[in-house]
Amino acid sequence: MLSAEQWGVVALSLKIAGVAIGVTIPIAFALAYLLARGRFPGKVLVDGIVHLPLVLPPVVTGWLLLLAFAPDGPVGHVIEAVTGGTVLFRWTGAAIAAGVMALPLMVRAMRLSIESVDRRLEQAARTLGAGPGRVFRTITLPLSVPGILAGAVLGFARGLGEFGATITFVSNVPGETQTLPLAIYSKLQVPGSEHAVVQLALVSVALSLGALVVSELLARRAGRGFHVL
Amino acid sequence: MLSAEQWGVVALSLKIAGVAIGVTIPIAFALAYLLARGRFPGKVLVDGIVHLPLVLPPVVTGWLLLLAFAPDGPVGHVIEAVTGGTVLFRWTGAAIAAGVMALPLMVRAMRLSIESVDRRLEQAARTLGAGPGRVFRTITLPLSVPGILAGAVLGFARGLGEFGATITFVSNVPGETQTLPLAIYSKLQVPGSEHAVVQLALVSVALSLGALVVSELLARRAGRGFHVL
Amino acid sequence: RGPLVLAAASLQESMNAAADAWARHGHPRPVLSFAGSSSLARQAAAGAPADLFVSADEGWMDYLQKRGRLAPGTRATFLGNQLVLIARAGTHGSIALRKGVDLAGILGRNRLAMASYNSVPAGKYGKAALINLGIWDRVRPKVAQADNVRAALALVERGATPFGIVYATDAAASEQVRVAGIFPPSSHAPIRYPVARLKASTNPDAEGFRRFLLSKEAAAIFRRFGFTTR
Amino acid sequence: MSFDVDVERRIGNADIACRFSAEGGLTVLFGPSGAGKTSTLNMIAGLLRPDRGRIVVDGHILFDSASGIDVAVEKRRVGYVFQDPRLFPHKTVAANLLYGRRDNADTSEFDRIIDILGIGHLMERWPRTLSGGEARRVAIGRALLSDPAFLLLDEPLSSLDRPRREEIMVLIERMRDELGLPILMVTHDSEEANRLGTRTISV
Amino acid sequence: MSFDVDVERRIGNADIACRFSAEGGLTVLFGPSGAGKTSTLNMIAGLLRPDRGRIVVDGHILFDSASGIDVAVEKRRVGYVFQDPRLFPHKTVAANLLYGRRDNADTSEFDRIIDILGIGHLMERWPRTLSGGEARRVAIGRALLSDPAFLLLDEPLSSLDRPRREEIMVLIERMRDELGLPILMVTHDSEEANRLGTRTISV
Ligand SMILES: Nc1ncnc2c1ncn2[C@@H]1O[C@H](COP(=O)(O)OP(=O)(O)OP(=O)(O)O)[C@@H](O)[C@H]1O
Ligand SMILES: Nc1ncnc2c1ncn2[C@@H]1O[C@H](COP(=O)(O)OP(=O)(O)OP(=O)(O)O)[C@@H](O)[C@H]1O
Ligand code: MOO
Ligand SMILES: [Mg+2]
Ligand SMILES: [Mg+2]
Repeated sequence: MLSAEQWGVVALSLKIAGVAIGVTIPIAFALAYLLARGRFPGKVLVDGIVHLPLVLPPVVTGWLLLLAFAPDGPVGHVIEAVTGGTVLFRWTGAAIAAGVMALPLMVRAMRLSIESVDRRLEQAARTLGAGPGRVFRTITLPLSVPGILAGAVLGFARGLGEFGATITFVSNVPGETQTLPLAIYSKLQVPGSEHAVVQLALVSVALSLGALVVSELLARRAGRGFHVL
Repeated sequence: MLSAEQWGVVALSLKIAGVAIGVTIPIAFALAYLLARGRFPGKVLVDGIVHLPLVLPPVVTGWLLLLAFAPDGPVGHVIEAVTGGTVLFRWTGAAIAAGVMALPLMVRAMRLSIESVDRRLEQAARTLGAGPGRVFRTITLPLSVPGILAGAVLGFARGLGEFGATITFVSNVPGETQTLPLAIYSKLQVPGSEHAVVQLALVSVALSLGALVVSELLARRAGRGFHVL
Repeated sequence: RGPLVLAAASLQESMNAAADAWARHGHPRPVLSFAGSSSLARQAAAGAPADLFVSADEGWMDYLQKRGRLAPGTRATFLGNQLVLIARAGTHGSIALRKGVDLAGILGRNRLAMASYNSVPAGKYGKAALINLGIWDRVRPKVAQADNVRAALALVERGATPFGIVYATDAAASEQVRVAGIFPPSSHAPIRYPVARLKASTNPDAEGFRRFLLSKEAAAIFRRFGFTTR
Repeated sequence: MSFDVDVERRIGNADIACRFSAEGGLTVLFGPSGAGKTSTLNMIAGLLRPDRGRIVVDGHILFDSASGIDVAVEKRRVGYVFQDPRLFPHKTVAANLLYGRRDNADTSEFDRIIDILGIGHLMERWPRTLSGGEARRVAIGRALLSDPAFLLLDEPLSSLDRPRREEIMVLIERMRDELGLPILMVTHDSEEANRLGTRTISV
Repeated sequence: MSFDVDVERRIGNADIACRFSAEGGLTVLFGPSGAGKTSTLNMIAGLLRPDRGRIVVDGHILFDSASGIDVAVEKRRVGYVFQDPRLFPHKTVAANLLYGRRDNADTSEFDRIIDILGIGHLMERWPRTLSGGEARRVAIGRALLSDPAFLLLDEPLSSLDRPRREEIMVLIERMRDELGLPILMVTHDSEEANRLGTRTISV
C-alpha cells in the first residue's frame, strides 16, 4: 500500500488537476465556440495560439510561464501587486501549468462536438421564442456534452500527467508542486526505487481509469435517450 | 535566419512527427472504431490502456519504452533478432515515442466523430447492397473525416512537441533524435542562448500553424458541401 | 559518424570545445548528449548503444559498473569542480558559508534552486554540504528542485529564486548570475567527473576520444572553463 | 389578421420571388416541389434573409429592406411547423412541447391540444423512439403551444392517417376562427386546401 | 412475386405483430400513426430483427426464427424508400443515385427514371441544398436504381405535388407490371391506395 507521504502526493495531484480542469473547462468551451462558430479575421491565429502549448515543448511552455509569472515578469508583477503573493513554486502555479497544457486538447474535442450540432435545431428553438442566450444554454451546450466530457477527460488526464512545464515553471517542491509525475520522476532517478515507481505509476493509471469510467457514466446519463447509438 | 544545423533539426522533426503520425493514424482509427462501436468485455480496459501515455508522466512512458526496447528487453530482443539493429538513440525510436504519445489524442478525436455518424445512413447503404466493408469505406469513414483530421492535427502537433518520453527513451542525440523540443531544451541549458531558443520556438509555432492551416483546408475540401455549417 | 558521448549537464560548453578540438585533429566530431547524470545513467544501464559516459559523480559510474555496462579498464576520473552559491547578477553582498549560517532566514519566503537532491550529482553534493553546515533541516522546505544543474541555474537567471547551488563552472558560464558564496570543499565529497567507455560501444573512434579527454590538450581546454584537472 | 408579403431571394441558381397579400383566415401556399414554398416560410419566420422585400403580418412590420427593419426570429412570435419534425433530440417529448411555452399559459388548453394530437402517452419518450407520424404530431404541438401570433405550417399533415388528420384540421380551423390567427400553410392535398383554405396562392 | 410475412417484435412498450400473405402486385400497408408500419418494413428489409416469425419474398426465405435463417440486409436486394430521405450527406445527388447501382445496369433505364423523377438538373448538388420534395425524389431514384428484387415504400409520395405524384405512380405501376416486382407500400392516401393497391392490409 501507499505511505502517508504517497497519499499526500495523490491528493495534491488530484487537487491540482481538478482545479486546473475546472477553471479551464469554461475557457476552453468559450474558445471552442468562438473557433467553431465565429467568423473573424485572425481566426487561424487564435487557433494557432490555442495550440501552442501542444506543439511547443513543455519545457519551453514552462519557461515562458516562468518569464511571465516571475516576480518581475508582466503577469507576476500584477499578481504580486494585487495579492502580495506569487504562484511560483506554489500549487497554484502547478495548476496553471496543467491548465495551460490541457487547454488545446479540450478545445479540439469541444470544437468537434459544437461543429456537429445541427443548426436547424437552433433555428427551431429561435422560432419558439428563445433568444441567442437561451438557445445556447438549452440547445447548443447540451448537444455538445459528448465533446465537453471528452475534452474534460482528456484535459484531466493530461493535467494529471503534466511534467515538463510543471518542473520548469514551479520546480519540484514536495507537498506543494510535487505531483505524481514529478514524484515518479524523482524516484526514477534514485537507483533501487523501481518498486515505488511502479506503485505510483499504478496509482496514476488507476486515477485516469477512474476519470474515464466516470466520464463514460456521465456520458451515458447525459445522452440517455438522445444518442443515435 | 536559421543555420544549416537548425534546418537539419527542423527536417528531422518533420520526418519523425510525420512518420509517427502516418503510422499511427490507421492504428488510432481502428482503436477508435472499436471503442465507438464495439461491445465487448474489457472495453474500459482497452480504453484505459489507450489513454495511458496521456496520463502517465512522459518520462515514465519513455522509461517503459526504454525497458521494452532495450537490447535485452522483450521488444528490443525481437527487433534485434529480426533486423539486427536497435531503435535506441535512433530516429526510429523517437518516432515510436511520438506515435505512442500522440495515440490517445488521436483516438479520442476520431472516436467522437465516429460516434456522431448517423447509423441510419449506414442502414440505408446496406439496403442498397453494400456489405459491412463497403459501408465502412464509403459511409462511416468519410463521415468521420472531421475527426480523423482533428486527430491527425492534434497528433502531429503533439508529436512535434514531444519531449519527456523522447529524451528518456532515445536521449538527446544531435542529428538523430534531437528534435525541435530537445534542441530548444538544450539551448535553454546554455546561458545566453535565448536568441536561439526564441528562433527555434518560433519555428515550432510556424510548423504547427502550418499543420493547422493545411488541416483546415483539407477539412473544407473534404466537407465541401456536406457540412451543416 | 563520431562516437556518441553521454555527458553531465555541467559539461555543456567545455565538452563541446573538447569535441571541436578533437575534430580539428581530423576525426569525426563526437555526438554529444547532455542531461543530468542520473538520466544518462538510466539509458546506459538499459544497454543503449552509446560510446562514452561522463558523470558528474562517482556514484552513477559505480551504478553502471555494478551492472556490467562499462568496458573493463576504461574508467578514469579526470575533472574536478567546486560547489558555489549563486545570486542574480546585479545584486550585492556575499554569504560566508560557515556552520550554522542562517541561509533559511536569508531566503525568507523565497526559495533555493538546486538540482534534484536525491539523484542528480549537483543536488546530492549540495545536500551533503548543507547537512555538513547543519542547516539542511531548515533549508530543505525551501528548496526548489530542478532536473539537472543547468535547470537550477536557469531558475536563478530568470529571477524565480534569489539563490541557487551550482558548480563554479556553471556560475562562470552565465553572465546573469554571480557567486555569492563558496562551499568549503570539506563540506561535501570531492566533486569528481569520471569517464568510461561503455560495453555497448561499437564506434572505432570511441577509445581515441576517451584518451583525448585524458590528455594534456583536453585538460587545458577544461581548465579554461574553470574545471580542475589531475 | 393578415399577411402582406413581397420578398425576393436568390439561393444557388434559383430565384425565389413571392408576393401576396392575404386578409384573414388560412392561406394555402401551393406549388410544385422546389418552387420556393419552404424558402418563403423561412423568410417570413426570419430564418432566411430576403435579398429585398417587405414582410408585414397583422400590421407588424417584420422585415423591410427599404427601412432596414429586420425583427429577430425569437421576437416574431411565429408558430412554425417545419417540413421535417426537428424535435430536440436531447429533450423528452414533454420538454419539447414545453420549450416555447409562456409561463402564464393555461393548462386546460395544453391538455386539449395534447389530447387532439393523441400524444399524451408519449410524454416521457425520447424523440428518436417516435414513429414518423408521432414525431410530426409532437412538432405540431410544440408550435401550437408556443403562444404564436401567426402560424406557418409546412405540410403539417402529410404523414398522418385520415382520422387523425381530420381532428387536427378541426383544431387548426378552431385556431383560425377563435383566436383569429393568420395561418400560412403549404400542402399538396387539394382536398385539404379546399377545405381549410380561405384562399390559395401559387408560387 | 409474393410476400409471405408473419412477424412479431416488441419495441419499448409496443407489441408489433403483422401477418399477411400477398400474391403478386402492389400491397398497400394501411394503419394509424404508430401502428408499426415502418417497423414491419424494417423487419422485412432486415434492419430490425423480429423476435419471432418468418419472412418469405418471392419464394426466398429471408428470415425464419424457427430454422435460424436471417439473410444479411445487403443480400436481400431490397429497394427501400425510407420515411425520411436518408440521403448520404457527403455525396452529391449523382453519387447518391449511383450508390446501389450494379455495373451492368443499362443507362437508358437510368435516364428514364431520372427524367420521370425530374431530378436531372440536381445531379451536382449536395443533399442539404435540396428542397423536401427534391430530396424525396432522389431517395426514390436511389432505391429504384439499385436493381431491387422487391420494393418497400414508406409514404414515398407524401411531400410531392399532384402532377409529379401522378407520373411517379405510373412509374411504380410499370415496375409492378413489367418487372413483376413485389411491392409493399405505406400510404395514408386512400386515393393512392385504391389506384395502386392490388390489395390493402391494415396493421
Ligand atoms: N425505442 C422505442 N421505444 C418505445 N417505443 C418505440 C420505440 N421505437 C418505436 N416505438 C413505437 O413503436 C411503434 C411503431 O412505430 P413505427 O415507426 O413502426 O410506426 P408507424 O406505423 O410507421 O407510424 P407512422 O405512420 O407514424 O410512421 C410506435 O408506437 C412507436 O412509438
Ligand atoms: N444552397 C442551395 N443551393 C442551390 N439551390 C438551393 C439551395 N437551397 C435551396 N435551393 C433550391 O431552392 C429552391 C427552393 O427550395 P424550397 O425548399 O423553398 O422548395 P419548396 O417549394 O419548399 O419545395 P418542396 O415542396 O419540395 O419542399 C429549390 O429548387 C432548391 O433546390
Ligand atoms: O549531472 Mo549534473 O552535471 O550534476 O546536472
Ligand atoms: Mg419545402
Ligand atoms: Mg412510419
